Amino acid sequence: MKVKVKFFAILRERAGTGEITKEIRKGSTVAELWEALQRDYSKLAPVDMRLLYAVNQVYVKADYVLKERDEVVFVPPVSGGS
Amino acid sequence: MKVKVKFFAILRERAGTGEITKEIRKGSTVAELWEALQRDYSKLAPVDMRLLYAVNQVYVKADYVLKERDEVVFVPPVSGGS
Amino acid sequence: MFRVTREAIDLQGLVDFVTDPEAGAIVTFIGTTRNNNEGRKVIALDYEAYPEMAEKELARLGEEAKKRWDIRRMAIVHRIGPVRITESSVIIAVSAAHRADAFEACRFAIEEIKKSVPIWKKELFEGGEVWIGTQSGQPLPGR
Amino acid sequence: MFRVTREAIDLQGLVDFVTDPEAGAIVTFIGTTRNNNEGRKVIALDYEAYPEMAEKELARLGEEAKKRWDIRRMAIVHRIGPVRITESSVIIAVSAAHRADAFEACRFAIEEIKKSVPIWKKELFEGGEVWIGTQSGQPLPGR
Repeated sequence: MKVKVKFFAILRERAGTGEITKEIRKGSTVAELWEALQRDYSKLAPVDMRLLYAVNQVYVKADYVLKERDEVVFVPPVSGGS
Repeated sequence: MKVKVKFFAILRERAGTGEITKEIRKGSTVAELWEALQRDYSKLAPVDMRLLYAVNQVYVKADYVLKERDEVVFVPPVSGGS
Repeated sequence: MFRVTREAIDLQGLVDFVTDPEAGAIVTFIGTTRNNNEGRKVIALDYEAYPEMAEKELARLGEEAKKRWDIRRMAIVHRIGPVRITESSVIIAVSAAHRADAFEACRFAIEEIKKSVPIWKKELFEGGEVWIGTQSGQPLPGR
Repeated sequence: MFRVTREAIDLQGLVDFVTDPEAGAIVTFIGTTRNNNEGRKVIALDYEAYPEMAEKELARLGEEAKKRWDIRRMAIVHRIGPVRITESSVIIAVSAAHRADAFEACRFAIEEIKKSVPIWKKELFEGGEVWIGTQSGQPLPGR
Protein backbone atom coordinates (compact mmCIF):
# COMPACT_ATOMS: atom_id res chain seq x y z
CA MET A 1 0.00 0.00 0.00
CA LYS A 2 1.02 3.61 -0.49
CA VAL A 3 1.34 6.57 1.85
CA LYS A 4 2.24 10.16 1.18
CA VAL A 5 5.18 11.62 3.10
CA LYS A 6 5.80 15.35 3.36
CA PHE A 7 9.14 16.78 4.49
CA PHE A 8 9.47 20.21 6.07
CA ALA A 9 12.26 22.50 7.19
CA ILE A 10 15.55 20.74 7.97
CA LEU A 11 14.17 17.35 6.86
CA ARG A 12 13.01 18.82 3.54
CA GLU A 13 16.50 20.16 2.98
CA ARG A 14 18.14 16.87 3.98
CA ALA A 15 15.80 14.75 1.87
CA GLY A 16 16.12 17.15 -1.06
CA THR A 17 12.37 16.92 -1.65
CA GLY A 18 9.17 18.18 -0.04
CA GLU A 19 6.87 15.28 -0.81
CA ILE A 20 7.09 11.65 -1.86
CA THR A 21 4.86 8.61 -2.18
CA LYS A 22 6.20 5.55 -0.42
CA GLU A 23 5.22 1.90 -0.80
CA ILE A 24 5.02 0.12 2.56
CA ARG A 25 3.82 -3.23 3.92
CA LYS A 26 0.32 -3.35 5.38
CA GLY A 27 0.49 -3.08 9.15
CA SER A 28 3.61 -0.87 9.13
CA THR A 29 3.88 1.63 11.95
CA VAL A 30 4.95 5.23 11.56
CA ALA A 31 8.26 4.35 13.32
CA GLU A 32 8.90 1.58 10.80
CA LEU A 33 8.22 4.00 7.94
CA TRP A 34 10.82 6.36 9.43
CA GLU A 35 13.39 3.56 9.54
CA ALA A 36 12.70 2.75 5.89
CA LEU A 37 13.05 6.41 4.89
CA GLN A 38 16.40 6.64 6.65
CA ARG A 39 17.59 3.83 4.39
CA ASP A 40 16.23 5.60 1.26
CA TYR A 41 17.64 9.02 2.14
CA SER A 42 21.08 8.62 3.65
CA LYS A 43 21.25 12.27 4.76
CA LEU A 44 18.18 11.92 6.97
CA ALA A 45 20.18 9.65 9.30
CA PRO A 46 21.52 10.09 11.87
CA VAL A 47 18.89 12.45 13.16
CA ASP A 48 20.30 14.50 15.97
CA MET A 49 16.95 15.81 17.19
CA ARG A 50 13.71 14.57 18.68
CA LEU A 51 11.00 14.04 16.05
CA LEU A 52 7.24 14.03 16.49
CA TYR A 53 4.95 12.12 14.14
CA ALA A 54 1.83 13.50 12.47
CA VAL A 55 -0.63 11.50 10.37
CA ASN A 56 -3.36 13.32 8.49
CA GLN A 57 -2.45 16.50 10.38
CA VAL A 58 -2.80 15.08 13.87
CA TYR A 59 0.03 14.09 16.19
CA VAL A 60 0.30 10.32 16.70
CA LYS A 61 2.53 7.92 18.64
CA ALA A 62 5.40 5.91 17.14
CA ASP A 63 3.34 2.71 17.13
CA TYR A 64 0.53 4.21 15.04
CA VAL A 65 -0.39 1.72 12.29
CA LEU A 66 -0.56 3.35 8.87
CA LYS A 67 -3.42 3.06 6.41
CA GLU A 68 -3.53 3.39 2.62
CA ARG A 69 -3.10 7.03 1.47
CA ASP A 70 -2.25 8.40 4.94
CA GLU A 71 -0.38 11.73 4.87
CA VAL A 72 2.63 11.35 7.14
CA VAL A 73 4.87 14.12 8.43
CA PHE A 74 7.96 13.75 10.61
CA VAL A 75 7.98 16.93 12.67
CA PRO A 76 11.38 18.37 13.61
CA PRO A 77 11.52 20.58 16.75
CA VAL A 78 9.05 23.44 16.12
CA SER A 79 10.29 27.02 16.47
CA GLY A 80 7.46 29.34 15.47
CA GLY A 81 6.56 32.46 17.40
CA SER A 82 9.45 34.91 17.14
CA MET B 1 -1.11 84.45 50.54
CA LYS B 2 -2.88 82.90 47.59
CA VAL B 3 -2.99 79.38 46.14
CA LYS B 4 -4.72 78.00 43.09
CA VAL B 5 -7.12 75.10 43.60
CA LYS B 6 -8.34 72.91 40.73
CA PHE B 7 -11.32 70.61 41.05
CA PHE B 8 -11.79 67.50 38.91
CA ALA B 9 -14.47 64.89 38.33
CA ILE B 10 -16.94 64.49 41.20
CA LEU B 11 -15.37 67.35 43.18
CA ARG B 12 -15.61 69.68 40.17
CA GLU B 13 -19.29 68.85 39.89
CA ARG B 14 -19.88 69.29 43.61
CA ALA B 15 -17.97 72.57 43.79
CA GLY B 16 -19.67 73.82 40.62
CA THR B 17 -16.33 75.14 39.36
CA GLY B 18 -13.06 73.76 37.96
CA GLU B 19 -10.62 76.28 39.37
CA ILE B 20 -10.48 78.94 42.08
CA THR B 21 -7.93 81.13 43.81
CA LYS B 22 -8.03 80.88 47.58
CA GLU B 23 -6.55 83.21 50.21
CA ILE B 24 -4.94 81.25 53.09
CA ARG B 25 -2.76 81.98 56.13
CA LYS B 26 0.97 81.46 55.75
CA GLY B 27 1.96 78.08 57.15
CA SER B 28 -1.35 76.43 56.26
CA THR B 29 -1.19 72.74 55.40
CA VAL B 30 -3.00 71.10 52.54
CA ALA B 31 -5.34 69.42 55.05
CA GLU B 32 -6.22 72.81 56.56
CA LEU B 33 -6.97 74.15 53.09
CA TRP B 34 -9.35 71.24 52.52
CA GLU B 35 -11.18 72.04 55.77
CA ALA B 36 -11.55 75.67 54.70
CA LEU B 37 -12.87 74.63 51.28
CA GLN B 38 -15.47 72.40 52.89
CA ARG B 39 -16.79 75.47 54.70
CA ASP B 40 -16.84 77.51 51.46
CA TYR B 41 -18.51 74.80 49.37
CA SER B 42 -21.15 73.05 51.41
CA LYS B 43 -21.65 70.31 48.84
CA LEU B 44 -18.02 69.19 49.09
CA ALA B 45 -18.72 67.93 52.62
CA PRO B 46 -19.23 65.30 53.78
CA VAL B 47 -16.83 63.54 51.49
CA ASP B 48 -17.62 59.87 51.35
CA MET B 49 -14.35 58.81 49.73
CA ARG B 50 -10.63 58.80 50.38
CA LEU B 51 -8.87 61.79 48.84
CA LEU B 52 -5.24 62.15 47.86
CA TYR B 53 -3.49 65.51 47.76
CA ALA B 54 -1.39 66.85 44.90
CA VAL B 55 0.61 70.06 44.93
CA ASN B 56 2.21 71.30 41.72
CA GLN B 57 1.36 67.94 40.10
CA VAL B 58 3.06 65.76 42.68
CA TYR B 59 1.35 63.74 45.40
CA VAL B 60 1.99 65.13 48.90
CA LYS B 61 0.97 64.22 52.46
CA ALA B 62 -1.79 65.94 54.44
CA ASP B 63 0.75 67.93 56.51
CA TYR B 64 2.42 69.49 53.46
CA VAL B 65 2.87 73.24 54.13
CA LEU B 66 1.63 75.36 51.23
CA LYS B 67 3.56 78.13 49.53
CA GLU B 68 2.38 81.20 47.63
CA ARG B 69 0.92 80.30 44.20
CA ASP B 70 0.98 76.53 44.76
CA GLU B 71 -1.40 74.60 42.49
CA VAL B 72 -3.41 72.29 44.73
CA VAL B 73 -5.62 69.39 43.63
CA PHE B 74 -7.71 67.13 45.84
CA VAL B 75 -7.69 63.83 44.03
CA PRO B 76 -10.81 61.66 44.29
CA PRO B 77 -10.37 57.89 43.77
CA VAL B 78 -8.82 57.48 40.32
CA SER B 79 -10.53 55.19 37.82
CA GLY B 80 -8.65 55.42 34.54
CA GLY B 81 -7.80 52.40 32.41
CA SER B 82 -11.01 50.88 31.16
CA MET C 1 5.31 58.61 24.53
CA PHE C 2 3.07 59.27 27.52
CA ARG C 3 0.02 61.27 26.58
CA VAL C 4 -3.55 62.19 27.36
CA THR C 5 -5.68 63.01 24.32
CA ARG C 6 -9.24 63.81 23.28
CA GLU C 7 -8.76 61.96 19.96
CA ALA C 8 -9.27 58.29 19.15
CA ILE C 9 -6.01 56.45 19.91
CA ASP C 10 -4.00 55.10 16.99
CA LEU C 11 -2.88 51.57 17.93
CA GLN C 12 -0.54 51.14 14.97
CA GLY C 13 1.09 54.49 15.75
CA LEU C 14 1.93 53.34 19.27
CA VAL C 15 3.26 50.01 18.04
CA ASP C 16 5.41 51.79 15.45
CA PHE C 17 6.71 54.04 18.21
CA VAL C 18 7.92 51.10 20.35
CA THR C 19 9.20 49.02 17.43
CA ASP C 20 12.93 48.46 17.91
CA PRO C 21 15.52 46.30 16.12
CA GLU C 22 16.62 44.91 19.49
CA ALA C 23 13.06 43.79 20.33
CA GLY C 24 11.65 40.32 19.71
CA ALA C 25 8.31 40.99 21.39
CA ILE C 26 5.73 43.75 21.60
CA VAL C 27 2.79 43.42 23.97
CA THR C 28 -0.12 45.83 23.86
CA PHE C 29 -3.03 46.36 26.21
CA ILE C 30 -6.16 48.06 24.91
CA GLY C 31 -8.84 49.09 27.39
CA THR C 32 -12.25 49.23 25.72
CA THR C 33 -15.66 50.36 26.89
CA ARG C 34 -17.78 47.32 27.75
CA ASN C 35 -21.56 47.38 27.29
CA ASN C 36 -22.29 46.34 30.87
CA ASN C 37 -20.98 46.86 34.39
CA GLU C 38 -22.34 45.46 37.64
CA GLY C 39 -25.68 44.75 36.01
CA ARG C 40 -26.02 48.20 34.43
CA LYS C 41 -26.38 48.76 30.67
CA VAL C 42 -23.50 51.06 29.86
CA ILE C 43 -23.91 53.72 27.15
CA ALA C 44 -20.41 55.26 27.34
CA LEU C 45 -17.61 56.06 29.73
CA ASP C 46 -16.73 59.73 30.05
CA TYR C 47 -13.12 60.24 31.14
CA GLU C 48 -11.68 63.34 32.75
CA ALA C 49 -8.02 63.93 33.59
CA TYR C 50 -5.78 66.34 35.41
CA PRO C 51 -3.84 66.28 32.18
CA GLU C 52 -0.43 67.75 33.09
CA MET C 53 -0.13 65.55 36.17
CA ALA C 54 -1.58 62.49 34.42
CA GLU C 55 1.12 62.68 31.73
CA LYS C 56 3.83 63.08 34.39
CA GLU C 57 2.48 60.07 36.30
CA LEU C 58 2.35 57.97 33.12
CA ALA C 59 5.97 58.87 32.37
CA ARG C 60 7.02 58.10 35.96
CA LEU C 61 5.36 54.72 35.69
CA GLY C 62 7.24 54.10 32.42
CA GLU C 63 10.52 54.87 34.19
CA GLU C 64 9.59 52.51 37.00
CA ALA C 65 8.83 49.74 34.49
CA LYS C 66 12.24 50.27 32.85
CA LYS C 67 13.93 49.81 36.21
CA ARG C 68 12.07 46.60 36.95
CA TRP C 69 12.15 44.85 33.56
CA ASP C 70 14.51 44.66 30.62
CA ILE C 71 12.28 46.50 28.17
CA ARG C 72 13.19 48.58 25.13
CA ARG C 73 10.41 51.16 24.69
CA MET C 74 7.01 51.95 26.16
CA ALA C 75 4.12 54.14 25.08
CA ILE C 76 0.90 54.89 26.92
CA VAL C 77 -1.92 57.04 25.58
CA HIS C 78 -5.11 57.61 27.56
CA ARG C 79 -8.14 59.12 25.92
CA ILE C 80 -10.43 61.58 27.73
CA GLY C 81 -13.97 62.65 26.96
CA PRO C 82 -16.70 60.18 26.00
CA VAL C 83 -15.54 56.72 24.89
CA ARG C 84 -18.31 54.61 23.39
CA ILE C 85 -18.82 50.83 23.48
CA THR C 86 -15.88 48.98 21.81
CA GLU C 87 -13.79 52.19 21.55
CA SER C 88 -10.39 52.38 23.27
CA SER C 89 -9.87 54.43 26.42
CA VAL C 90 -6.24 53.50 26.93
CA ILE C 91 -3.54 51.77 24.91
CA ILE C 92 -0.21 50.60 26.32
CA ALA C 93 2.54 49.25 24.05
CA VAL C 94 5.80 47.75 25.33
CA SER C 95 8.70 46.27 23.39
CA ALA C 96 11.41 44.01 24.83
CA ALA C 97 14.06 41.59 23.65
CA HIS C 98 12.11 38.75 25.32
CA ARG C 99 8.38 38.25 25.73
CA ALA C 100 8.28 37.73 29.51
CA ASP C 101 9.54 41.27 30.14
CA ALA C 102 7.07 42.76 27.65
CA PHE C 103 4.09 40.94 29.19
CA GLU C 104 5.01 41.77 32.76
CA ALA C 105 5.79 45.44 32.14
CA CYS C 106 2.54 45.89 30.21
CA ARG C 107 0.51 44.27 32.98
CA PHE C 108 2.30 46.40 35.58
CA ALA C 109 1.49 49.57 33.64
CA ILE C 110 -2.26 48.99 33.49
CA GLU C 111 -2.42 47.98 37.17
CA GLU C 112 -0.52 51.13 38.19
CA ILE C 113 -2.63 53.41 36.00
CA LYS C 114 -5.65 52.25 37.96
CA LYS C 115 -3.96 53.16 41.23
CA SER C 116 -2.13 56.43 40.79
CA VAL C 117 -2.82 58.31 37.58
CA PRO C 118 -5.26 61.23 38.06
CA ILE C 119 -7.88 60.16 35.54
CA TRP C 120 -11.50 59.54 36.42
CA LYS C 121 -14.37 57.95 34.63
CA LYS C 122 -18.04 58.67 34.82
CA GLU C 123 -20.18 55.78 33.70
CA LEU C 124 -23.20 56.81 31.66
CA PHE C 125 -25.71 53.99 31.86
CA GLU C 126 -29.37 53.47 31.08
CA GLY C 127 -31.09 55.29 33.92
CA GLY C 128 -28.26 57.37 35.33
CA GLU C 129 -24.60 58.10 35.72
CA VAL C 130 -21.95 57.52 38.35
CA TRP C 131 -18.33 58.46 39.01
CA ILE C 132 -16.68 55.06 39.29
CA GLY C 133 -14.87 54.51 42.59
CA THR C 134 -16.96 57.06 44.50
CA GLN C 135 -20.14 55.05 44.88
CA SER C 136 -21.46 55.17 48.42
CA GLY C 137 -23.89 52.31 48.10
CA GLN C 138 -26.17 52.97 45.15
CA PRO C 139 -25.30 54.84 41.96
CA LEU C 140 -26.48 58.42 41.81
CA PRO C 141 -29.79 58.88 39.99
CA GLY C 142 -29.62 60.34 36.48
CA ARG C 143 -29.95 64.06 36.00
CA MET D 1 -9.30 33.60 12.95
CA PHE D 2 -6.39 31.16 12.94
CA ARG D 3 -4.23 31.53 9.88
CA VAL D 4 -0.85 31.09 8.30
CA THR D 5 0.02 33.66 5.65
CA ARG D 6 2.84 34.83 3.39
CA GLU D 7 1.71 38.47 3.70
CA ALA D 8 2.61 41.08 6.30
CA ILE D 9 0.18 40.74 9.23
CA ASP D 10 -2.38 43.50 9.75
CA LEU D 11 -2.45 44.24 13.50
CA GLN D 12 -5.48 46.53 13.33
CA GLY D 13 -7.38 43.90 11.34
CA LEU D 14 -6.84 41.32 14.09
CA VAL D 15 -7.83 43.77 16.81
CA ASP D 16 -10.97 44.69 14.87
CA PHE D 17 -11.75 40.98 14.55
CA VAL D 18 -11.63 40.38 18.33
CA THR D 19 -13.36 43.66 19.26
CA ASP D 20 -16.55 42.83 21.12
CA PRO D 21 -19.13 44.93 23.00
CA GLU D 22 -18.82 42.55 25.97
CA ALA D 23 -15.04 43.07 26.15
CA GLY D 24 -13.28 45.58 28.38
CA ALA D 25 -9.77 44.45 27.47
CA ILE D 26 -7.82 43.39 24.41
CA VAL D 27 -4.26 42.09 24.75
CA THR D 28 -2.04 41.54 21.74
CA PHE D 29 1.30 39.83 21.39
CA ILE D 30 3.48 40.68 18.40
CA GLY D 31 6.56 38.58 17.74
CA THR D 32 9.18 40.56 15.83
CA THR D 33 12.51 39.65 14.27
CA ARG D 34 15.33 40.83 16.55
CA ASN D 35 18.67 41.92 15.10
CA ASN D 36 20.69 39.53 17.26
CA ASN D 37 20.48 36.05 18.74
CA GLU D 38 23.04 34.24 20.88
CA GLY D 39 25.76 36.61 19.72
CA ARG D 40 24.93 36.29 16.01
CA LYS D 41 23.97 39.28 13.83
CA VAL D 42 20.60 38.27 12.46
CA ILE D 43 19.61 39.31 8.93
CA ALA D 44 16.15 37.75 8.81
CA LEU D 45 14.14 34.78 10.05
CA ASP D 46 12.72 32.52 7.35
CA TYR D 47 9.62 30.67 8.53
CA GLU D 48 8.21 27.50 7.04
CA ALA D 49 4.95 25.79 8.06
CA TYR D 50 3.00 22.63 7.49
CA PRO D 51 0.16 25.04 6.80
CA GLU D 52 -2.99 22.88 7.03
CA MET D 53 -1.87 21.32 10.29
CA ALA D 54 -0.50 24.59 11.68
CA GLU D 55 -3.89 26.26 11.23
CA LYS D 56 -5.64 23.31 12.89
CA GLU D 57 -3.20 23.44 15.82
CA LEU D 58 -3.69 27.19 16.21
CA ALA D 59 -7.47 26.71 16.28
CA ARG D 60 -7.15 23.85 18.79
CA LEU D 61 -5.06 26.07 21.00
CA GLY D 62 -7.72 28.80 20.74
CA GLU D 63 -10.37 26.30 21.88
CA GLU D 64 -8.15 25.26 24.78
CA ALA D 65 -7.72 28.92 25.82
CA LYS D 66 -11.52 29.39 25.75
CA LYS D 67 -11.93 26.46 28.11
CA ARG D 68 -9.36 27.77 30.54
CA TRP D 69 -10.17 31.50 30.62
CA ASP D 70 -13.27 33.63 30.26
CA ILE D 71 -12.33 35.21 26.96
CA ARG D 72 -14.53 36.58 24.18
CA ARG D 73 -12.57 36.20 20.93
CA MET D 74 -9.11 35.21 19.81
CA ALA D 75 -7.17 35.58 16.57
CA ILE D 76 -3.74 34.25 15.71
CA VAL D 77 -1.95 34.85 12.42
CA HIS D 78 1.54 33.49 11.77
CA ARG D 79 3.55 34.71 8.83
CA ILE D 80 5.78 32.40 6.80
CA GLY D 81 8.63 33.19 4.44
CA PRO D 82 11.33 35.73 5.25
CA VAL D 83 10.57 38.17 8.07
CA ARG D 84 13.06 41.01 8.34
CA ILE D 85 14.27 42.90 11.44
CA THR D 86 11.35 44.68 13.22
CA GLU D 87 8.73 42.92 11.07
CA SER D 88 6.07 40.72 12.70
CA SER D 89 6.21 36.94 12.46
CA VAL D 90 3.15 36.29 14.62
CA ILE D 91 0.33 38.35 16.08
CA ILE D 92 -2.09 37.10 18.73
CA ALA D 93 -5.11 39.18 19.77
CA VAL D 94 -7.45 38.23 22.62
CA SER D 95 -10.48 40.06 23.97
CA ALA D 96 -12.12 39.45 27.35
CA ALA D 97 -14.49 41.16 29.75
CA HIS D 98 -11.62 41.52 32.22
CA ARG D 99 -7.93 42.12 31.66
CA ALA D 100 -6.54 39.20 33.68
CA ASP D 101 -8.17 36.67 31.34
CA ALA D 102 -6.95 38.50 28.24
CA PHE D 103 -3.36 38.67 29.50
CA GLU D 104 -3.24 35.05 30.61
CA ALA D 105 -4.85 33.60 27.49
CA CYS D 106 -2.50 35.63 25.24
CA ARG D 107 0.56 34.48 27.16
CA PHE D 108 -0.68 30.87 27.03
CA ALA D 109 -1.14 31.10 23.26
CA ILE D 110 2.41 32.21 22.50
CA GLU D 111 3.91 29.63 24.87
CA GLU D 112 1.88 26.84 23.24
CA ILE D 113 2.71 27.97 19.70
CA LYS D 114 6.35 27.47 20.55
CA LYS D 115 5.65 23.92 21.73
CA SER D 116 3.20 22.30 19.35
CA VAL D 117 2.44 24.22 16.15
CA PRO D 118 4.31 22.83 13.11
CA ILE D 119 6.15 25.99 12.12
CA TRP D 120 9.92 26.21 11.86
CA LYS D 121 12.32 29.09 11.54
CA LYS D 122 15.66 29.25 9.86
CA GLU D 123 17.82 32.03 11.14
CA LEU D 124 19.80 33.84 8.44
CA PHE D 125 22.73 35.52 10.12
CA GLU D 126 25.98 37.13 9.06
CA GLY D 127 28.13 34.15 8.16
CA GLY D 128 25.57 31.40 7.90
CA GLU D 129 22.14 30.01 8.63
CA VAL D 130 20.62 27.57 11.08
CA TRP D 131 17.29 25.85 11.70
CA ILE D 132 16.50 26.99 15.24
CA GLY D 133 15.98 24.12 17.68
CA THR D 134 18.01 21.63 15.64
CA GLN D 135 21.50 22.87 16.48
CA SER D 136 23.83 20.05 17.41
CA GLY D 137 26.58 22.16 18.85
CA GLN D 138 27.62 24.78 16.31
CA PRO D 139 25.40 26.41 13.68
CA LEU D 140 25.75 25.01 10.21
CA PRO D 141 28.14 26.94 7.97
CA GLY D 142 26.55 29.18 5.34
CA ARG D 143 25.97 27.82 1.88
